[in-house]
Amino acid sequence: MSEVRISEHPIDTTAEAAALSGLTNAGALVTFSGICRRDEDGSPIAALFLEHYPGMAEAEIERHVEEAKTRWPLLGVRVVHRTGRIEPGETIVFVATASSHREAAFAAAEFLMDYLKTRAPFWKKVERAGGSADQWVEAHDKDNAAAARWRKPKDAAE
Amino acid sequence: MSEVRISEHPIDTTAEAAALSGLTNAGALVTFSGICRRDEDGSPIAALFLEHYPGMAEAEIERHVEEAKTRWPLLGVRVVHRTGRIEPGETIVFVATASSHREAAFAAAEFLMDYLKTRAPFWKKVERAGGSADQWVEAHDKDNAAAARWRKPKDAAE
Amino acid sequence: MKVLYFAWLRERIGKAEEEVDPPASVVTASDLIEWLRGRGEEYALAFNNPKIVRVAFDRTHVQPGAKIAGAREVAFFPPMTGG
Amino acid sequence: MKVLYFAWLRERIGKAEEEVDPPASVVTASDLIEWLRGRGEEYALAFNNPKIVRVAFDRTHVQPGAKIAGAREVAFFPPMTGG
Repeated sequence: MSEVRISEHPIDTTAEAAALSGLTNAGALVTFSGICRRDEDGSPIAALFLEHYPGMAEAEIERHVEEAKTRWPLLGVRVVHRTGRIEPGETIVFVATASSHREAAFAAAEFLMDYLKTRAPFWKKVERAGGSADQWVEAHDKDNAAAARWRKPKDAAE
Repeated sequence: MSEVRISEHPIDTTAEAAALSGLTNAGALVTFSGICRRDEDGSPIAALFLEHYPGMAEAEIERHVEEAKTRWPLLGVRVVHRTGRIEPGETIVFVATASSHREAAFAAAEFLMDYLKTRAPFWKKVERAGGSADQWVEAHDKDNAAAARWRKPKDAAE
Repeated sequence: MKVLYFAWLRERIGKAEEEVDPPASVVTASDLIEWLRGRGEEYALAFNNPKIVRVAFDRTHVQPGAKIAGAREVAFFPPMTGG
Repeated sequence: MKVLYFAWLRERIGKAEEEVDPPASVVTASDLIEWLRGRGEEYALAFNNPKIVRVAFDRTHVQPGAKIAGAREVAFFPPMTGG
């Protein structure tokens, strides 16, 4: 049981987690919420604007959900990514994984987040408080390093 | 900001997570729910009964929460452990960690769960469906192995 | 062939998508970038550092050396920053 | 000295806690287990495999060789299975 959703509307993390909690025999449920911070690089922000590639974003996330399901014994996965204007304190992305085993639920949630950060076609723009020019967020090397740890030998050339 | 609670009452995971979500500048919120399964070792169960050592259980968890806060830059931690009779589908334990960084939030939640499993004075008894005798759950070697990976060189003799 | 631009590539070029008809000498994604750079200042600015531009053919990530042959939708975008 | 028993140790011994007054020759946690084993069949059964029994002094985990001196509350319990 898995669901991937991209939406401009605020994410109701309670309802999303509840959708997985009825699962037969899931002993472990891990959730991750990525939340819009009040500061970015040390200065306050008014909002983030999330752009995405419709069609490819869903497909790319679904592909990684399937990959996670082949790697770990998962009973349920849910990924919701918000787009558009997002204010500090609001949820940008929500990932939930359910399994009989906590190790699997934790690993799959981390794997999905690492891939979302580096492979899913979304781009963040920062709207600064005080009216200075908007800025596109730069990709972080540490996110690429985090994603690389899941790479299998056959992907090494990639 | 951290809170540790042991209670006989059902855990309201929504309210517990919400208590951390208002945190200043936490970009990452990880939650873990340990849920009573319908089966244990392949046969159905009617309920689990959780016994604990009052006083020591709280102190031991709080000690590990403090340890987690020295290891990772955490903005908030919440641990709630239920005791008494717990039926399938109900939450046994809930851990939430908030940080600016997802790596810290994930690592701290896993660390706390590994320690709860092996060092916090709680014991599970299985009440079988169909009236056969209750059985104490045996400790799992793999839980000890999971906890050992967090051990620092100075603890090696422990 | 339909070409899409995202994020600051879209902003610099001034459009989100367009139809293009490159000559037969344009074989790979890199070739297409070079060809687009010659279309005007806004393209030259958008592609001034081709190494950091990511490419997808028909909604699948590809390397710059990948052959375009058969692709109906080519997308160019900066390194991703979602999640 | 107050002694507490948990889980199947409590069930086998038939009580959750008691006051005991061991002789001076009982120095360590292991010594106390040996001494308790001599108090009756229920203790012998509870401590029939002393290696797997865990010990806490005043609500802190200790090793079997730890000295009791000064401890007001000694607890015995099986390996923990919480979380």
